[in-house]
Amino acid sequence: MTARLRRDPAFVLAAAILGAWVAVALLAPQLAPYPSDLQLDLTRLRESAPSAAHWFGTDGVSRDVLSRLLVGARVTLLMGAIAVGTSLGLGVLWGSAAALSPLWLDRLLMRTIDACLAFPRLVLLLSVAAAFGQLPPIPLAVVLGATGWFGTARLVRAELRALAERSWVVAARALGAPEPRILRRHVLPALVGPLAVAASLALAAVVPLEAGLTFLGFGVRAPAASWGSLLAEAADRPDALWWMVLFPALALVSVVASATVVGDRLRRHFDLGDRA
Amino acid sequence: MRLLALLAVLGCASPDASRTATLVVATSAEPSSLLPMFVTETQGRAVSEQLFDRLSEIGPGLNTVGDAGFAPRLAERWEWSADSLRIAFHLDPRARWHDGQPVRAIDVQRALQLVKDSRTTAPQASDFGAIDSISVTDSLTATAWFSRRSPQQFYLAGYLLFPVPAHAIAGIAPDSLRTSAFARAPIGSGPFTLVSWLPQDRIELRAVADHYRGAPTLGRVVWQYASEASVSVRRLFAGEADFMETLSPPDVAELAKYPEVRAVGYPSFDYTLLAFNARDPVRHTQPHPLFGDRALRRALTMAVDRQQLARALFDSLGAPGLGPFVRAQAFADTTIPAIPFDVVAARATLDSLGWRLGANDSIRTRGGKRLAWSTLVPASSKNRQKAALILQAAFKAVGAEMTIEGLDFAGFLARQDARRFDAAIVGWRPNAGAVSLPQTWGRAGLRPGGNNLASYASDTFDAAVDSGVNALSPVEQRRLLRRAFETIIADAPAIWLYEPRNVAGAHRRVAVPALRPDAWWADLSRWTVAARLPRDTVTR
Amino acid sequence: MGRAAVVRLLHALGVIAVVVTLTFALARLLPGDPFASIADHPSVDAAWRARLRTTYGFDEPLLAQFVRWCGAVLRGDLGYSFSAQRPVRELLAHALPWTLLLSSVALTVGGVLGIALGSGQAVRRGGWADRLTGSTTLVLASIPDVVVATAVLVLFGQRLRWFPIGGATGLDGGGAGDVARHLVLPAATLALLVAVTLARFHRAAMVRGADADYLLAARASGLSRWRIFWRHALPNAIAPTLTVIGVLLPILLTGTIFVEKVFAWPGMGSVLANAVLARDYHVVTAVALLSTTAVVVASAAIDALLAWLDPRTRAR
Amino acid sequence: MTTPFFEVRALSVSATSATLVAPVDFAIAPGRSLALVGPSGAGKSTIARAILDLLPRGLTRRGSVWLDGVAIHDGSGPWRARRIGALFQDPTTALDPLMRIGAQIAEVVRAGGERDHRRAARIAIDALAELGIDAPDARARQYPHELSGGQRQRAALARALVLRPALLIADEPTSALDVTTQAQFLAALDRRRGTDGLAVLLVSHDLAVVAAHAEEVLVLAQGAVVERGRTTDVLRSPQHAITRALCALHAPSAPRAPHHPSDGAPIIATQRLTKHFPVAAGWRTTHTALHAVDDVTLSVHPGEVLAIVGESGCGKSTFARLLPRLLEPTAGAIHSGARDVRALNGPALRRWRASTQLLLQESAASLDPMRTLDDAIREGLRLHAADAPHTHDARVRAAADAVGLGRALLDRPPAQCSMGERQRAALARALVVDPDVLILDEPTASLDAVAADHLLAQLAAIQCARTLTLIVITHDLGIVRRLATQIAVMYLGRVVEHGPAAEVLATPAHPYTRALLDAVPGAAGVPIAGDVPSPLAPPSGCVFHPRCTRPDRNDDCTRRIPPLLDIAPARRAACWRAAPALPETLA
Repeated sequence: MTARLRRDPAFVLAAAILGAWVAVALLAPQLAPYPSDLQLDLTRLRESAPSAAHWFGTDGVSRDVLSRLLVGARVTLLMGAIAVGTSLGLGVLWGSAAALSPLWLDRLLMRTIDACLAFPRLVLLLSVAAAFGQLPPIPLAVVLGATGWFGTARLVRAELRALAERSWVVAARALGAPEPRILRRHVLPALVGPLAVAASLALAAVVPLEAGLTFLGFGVRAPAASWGSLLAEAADRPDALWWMVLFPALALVSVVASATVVGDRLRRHFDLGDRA
Repeated sequence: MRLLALLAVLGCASPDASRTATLVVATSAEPSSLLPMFVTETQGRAVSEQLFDRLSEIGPGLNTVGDAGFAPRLAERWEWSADSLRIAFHLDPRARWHDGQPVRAIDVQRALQLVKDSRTTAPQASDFGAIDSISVTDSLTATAWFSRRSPQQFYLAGYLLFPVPAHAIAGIAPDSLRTSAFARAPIGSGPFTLVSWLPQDRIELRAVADHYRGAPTLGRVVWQYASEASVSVRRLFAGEADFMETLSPPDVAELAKYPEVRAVGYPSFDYTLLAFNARDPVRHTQPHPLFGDRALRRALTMAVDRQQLARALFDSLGAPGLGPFVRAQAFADTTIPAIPFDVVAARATLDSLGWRLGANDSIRTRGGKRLAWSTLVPASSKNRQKAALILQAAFKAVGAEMTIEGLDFAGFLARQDARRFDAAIVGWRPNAGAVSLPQTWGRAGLRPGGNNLASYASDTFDAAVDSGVNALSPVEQRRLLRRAFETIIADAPAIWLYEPRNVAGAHRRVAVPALRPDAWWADLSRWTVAARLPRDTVTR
Repeated sequence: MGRAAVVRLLHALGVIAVVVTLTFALARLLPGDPFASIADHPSVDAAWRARLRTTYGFDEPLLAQFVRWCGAVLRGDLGYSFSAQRPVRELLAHALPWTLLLSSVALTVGGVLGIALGSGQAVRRGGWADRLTGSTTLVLASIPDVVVATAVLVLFGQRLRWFPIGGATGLDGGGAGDVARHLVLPAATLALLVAVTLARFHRAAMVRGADADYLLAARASGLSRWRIFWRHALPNAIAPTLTVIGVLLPILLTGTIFVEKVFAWPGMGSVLANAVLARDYHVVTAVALLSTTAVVVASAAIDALLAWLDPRTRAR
Repeated sequence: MTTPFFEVRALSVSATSATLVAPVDFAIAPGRSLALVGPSGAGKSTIARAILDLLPRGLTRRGSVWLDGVAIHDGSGPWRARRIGALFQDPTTALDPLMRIGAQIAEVVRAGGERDHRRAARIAIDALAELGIDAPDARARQYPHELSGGQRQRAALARALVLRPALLIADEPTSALDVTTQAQFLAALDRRRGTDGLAVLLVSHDLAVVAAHAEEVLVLAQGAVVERGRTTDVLRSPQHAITRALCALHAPSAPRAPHHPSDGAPIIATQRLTKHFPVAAGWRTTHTALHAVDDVTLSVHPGEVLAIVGESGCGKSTFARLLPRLLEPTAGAIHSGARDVRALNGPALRRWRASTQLLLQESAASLDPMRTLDDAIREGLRLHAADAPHTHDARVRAAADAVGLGRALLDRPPAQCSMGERQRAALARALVVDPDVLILDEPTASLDAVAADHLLAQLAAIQCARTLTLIVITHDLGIVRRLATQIAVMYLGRVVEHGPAAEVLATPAHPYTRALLDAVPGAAGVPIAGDVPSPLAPPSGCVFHPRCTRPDRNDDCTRRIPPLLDIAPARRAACWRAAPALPETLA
């Protein structure tokens, strides 16, 4: 089952990139050549282009971009993980509540989801972010997750409804298994696949969103650095400060693209069609 | 090819060629209104003051005391009563509203009535308390009656008050004036008249050919808006815009690559400070647990190398702040001693205050409390964000932890108004005169809704400022205010961070005269442009 | 059929009502008020800001404001925008056509491009062209919009000067050619973003359908490759792609925020961004009302289109 | 004949690493039919697609294909559809669902060179008419989903034959069809062989079909020909083990007689059991009902094997799910002995389900893909067995042995097992809890002939050994013959005939039962026309009357619903004409 995935070079490469970034995030303080928030020399090292001493250049207050990128991997990936976790958690709760509810409640819950899906996410996000002022990374990640779970809820409900009619679930019922046991043993494990897909795609969505939010002024609180905040620092002057845009963008693209590939391949693997 | 055309353009900027020209001003904020009485921000003033003329214009020295240096505008002359409680303004009989009606005394009277009417919600209403009323002596003579003598009497009536076309707004109730269609498409008396205002896009003004002060030398002025400042800069660099009011230091550096564009420096009226809240952010009657302490504020001030901060942010285009004033103000005094940058002394003071550094700590503590606070910064300002980072590092070096709380502007203002902050990096733009000093730093500004953000309270300062504001000669004012400034700088209710030198960007085809620090646009109608671009096709 | 349509309409109205109520509540929970933008500088008197709030009824209880606002909306009055200094309706009347122009051009170009790319990839699947296109679209779809838009602007606007920087019209009023010149960069950027997303979905849909028996039968019937592609493969794979377009719509309406901001396009995205930052409640709520309505209408239209395309779901 | 009209020489198919089909040679003469048979995976379809040059990506063919003495190399030549027509297995997917039937045929006509649109459309309609499709004009304007399976497959055939090719390659053309439509379809195909001299290459796993419709046969196993010859010879004396297994399934066997007299208390009895599904409809008429099961009164006695027979859509599977109450009946009663099954709930209901095991139609898919076979079989024990868990190992192994499931397979997930193995695991899972009744819904539907044969043998053995009561739901009369002691024939939700297997098969009382028997390949009868009507709007009176061929049918049949009445000892039928001793009171 997983052997097929293991033989898929694109999946392996993408998973390896994600794995490598996780390793980088864990080891960031050891790997970073300078302390990430050290202002090296405010008079001489501001916005200097890549050099032997600073491979990725320095930023506006003379911090080493490479070090910030490496340490930023922590914030970005942790935020990604928390946001994805939040959105999956809420999505599973809401979706399964809808799937298991009587029809009228199910309808009510799903209409709410429709409304939320029709709602521009960015407005929601901006409003919430503005309401709380500048949030530390973890609550910000929770907010990111909390505005992005509607699709997951829909997926979970659809999957649960479909699973309820799957023949192995009917077979378990025919065997005389009680419903809670069927849910626990036969239904929930089968949600793992769709959720893995939803998780990778949510990660792919959330990481650039954080960048966009930072761009609009609601991102990670200084001096912490996420890739999004690094990118936003110079996003309006990509020509003059190319190193402050290029490297964080590459890092971001590598993670987002990998997460997308992993999600796509898992989707194909679990045969979800265009449901997720 | 382009370069040749450019060379041809240079040097032949004659007023006549200029009359067909279009000057494009790139900017990032639309006016909040086109009626001067509602405008608070420079971008809005730049436009509305082309549409509306004042009674008189301030002189290049920006002196606000008496009427020295003021030049006639709508009022061709004025005379003081013997007791100085009345000024009669004689209007220029040639002055016309854009609809052709003459400007009359009733227009001046109506302007004051509206500004003072609280239903109009004009921001400066309270400033006009000193003017009792304006009476119409004859159709071309308006007399302002003052309740008391003050050095700024003339400045108030002759400069801050803009006559309005009474006939055009007769049907508009004061409380709907702000939201009326007239506020978006007003009839003014200035050298330019409004052609169109496309929201989020541009405002187009056209020269009034038969203006009483003579036709402007520009055919048309267009303000082009882009909420992203970088778009405005790119427009300037690409030659699509002719002028931009302020460039950031990196943009000034970048500008060297574009031969058609040059930098134009001029003094600034802005200064930026780190305000320490002397009161507790929650219980306003209590002193702030940290910043209620003058010695601590002084110690923290000593930890900051403002010279380096200004250089890091602006290179040569900015200077460290001096105090609650800018160098361009008439009463500015650059010789007042500042609290020196001295990390050793800062550490020693903190030690002596009981804020101790444990063996393995990086942050000082006293009685179990960490020397830590949060500082509000508007996230939209890159300079202030950067300054916050540098301050953060400086405080860390002496064992204090400053966290940065970036907020969008509306959120920032809300917190600032409610005084819900420990410290805040605030940008300030004082009036040319000293009138607002008691409001911003004196006890008068402590009331809710007042502007004394730091809740600074000092009897010495109040007394000195009060007499300084009311001094009737510039020399006396300067002397009295020096005492006030010495007091406040020593009390360190804020760290006066920096005062940028403004750098405007202009296309080389534009002949830019010396720009006034408080209003770069003051002489806009006299600018000339070598008209050679497709947009310079204004016909009269 | 009739009943389904009525149910659908009620459902849509419900969605809109929920969204608008939520938006109103959400907008009011933010700190700050619509006068922040008027009082642009902090040195402006705070007491005066308080006076403004009272004068324009922003210190009333939330519920009273909501009721007043709803009543006004029903009369067709969307309120007054203090950040744009004009009635909201007038503001939207200026902005909406530009957004419709931008997003419809982007959607059309991006849709056609995306479907063409995805189809091309599916036809040549496994080949180098497929892989190259696949990785390019993947990378492009992974870059934040802001970066793509800024790069396009800097390269084609500032450096090469092929197209004007920002705005929707030139100084002398425009004409179609002038608008077109201004439209190229933002529309191309947005179209690119649409195309890369669609291409990936469309390729997947085409590949999933590639083994269908009717395609095999069509080949066995001696039909030409083009005919099989146009008449059989494409129509059968288009439904999921259209569904994706439906999902993209709300994203497109607000996703234009970044593109509009970067290109100073005077449309709804800019209005929305400014309004949220300026706490201009009436504008935020009106934009939400409008975009939700648009999304609801558009998804109904897409459902209808899907039903029309597929005789199995077509009404009898 | 020195050069046959169609010949395949040393045709082989290989993937990058393996050979899928070893070189094969055969020829077909005009008007003749050659069949490729074999278990699934034998390479039958691969050969068919190799001839058409429609192999999936990654497969390459070698050897040559000759048509009229000319070698055809690839699909670029104009021979497809004009000289060789093709028909694929599944009628639900063989036609483009988005295009009208007529247009799909007409586009082939135009690809064949016809320029005039209207003439092409005319030709398409003629092609439909030629295959005996009634109202061809109307059909041509319809979409595939509006047609029944049989009509669709005939429309697909019309499309394949519209350019009058000399050879038709038909890949399992009837395996998805019901017996009566299969018979209609094959009859139409045979007519074209006779009239046009059409040569047919028939790919099938069904020897009964092959026996009746092909003169020659090639038996394939694992990509190689293992036996070939005239069909009659091969079937009479099969040489290869595979051939023998294939033959066994359809070897005529005598129906089984009841083991036990059926006079004791029935183990399951239903009274007027009814299940309607609500279907949302128009604006005013809020709901109409789909009559899945209508008024079914049946009883099964211990040790009996009841076969429930009927075409798809007749309500068999719904009935099967009603018994263990996986679906709630709309009306009627279910009793087991004195127990009222409909009153059960909670643990009692779950025990009832355990004792009445249902093996689902897609039972190969009824294993949780995340769990091993061992886990699946053990689940019933965890739920119901009173004995200690350590004894479960032995019971699981015993159940696996009983169904012939290798113990090595127990630790695998279903994805690593063949269909037959999964089917047996599902059977073991049902048997391990020692049920009284085992309900099998189309037990061989997803299996190839060899695996099906294997499973049926095992089932028969288990049934005898345990005196299990079986209810077998099937449309395949071959299975009925091998297993059933009793038969119930269902049509449109109703039981139309019920009785001992031997008697029903020998002397069918209901015209529908007769039609089913006539539709068996090789049977002499004429297939009945038409399709099963929609259960949303069943015909008035006797639901079968629109298709009934009895010469003595009358107005009663169209007006009044015939009850299921005794027509002989232990035999009942629901036909006004079949009831010899109709009581006056009911008339």
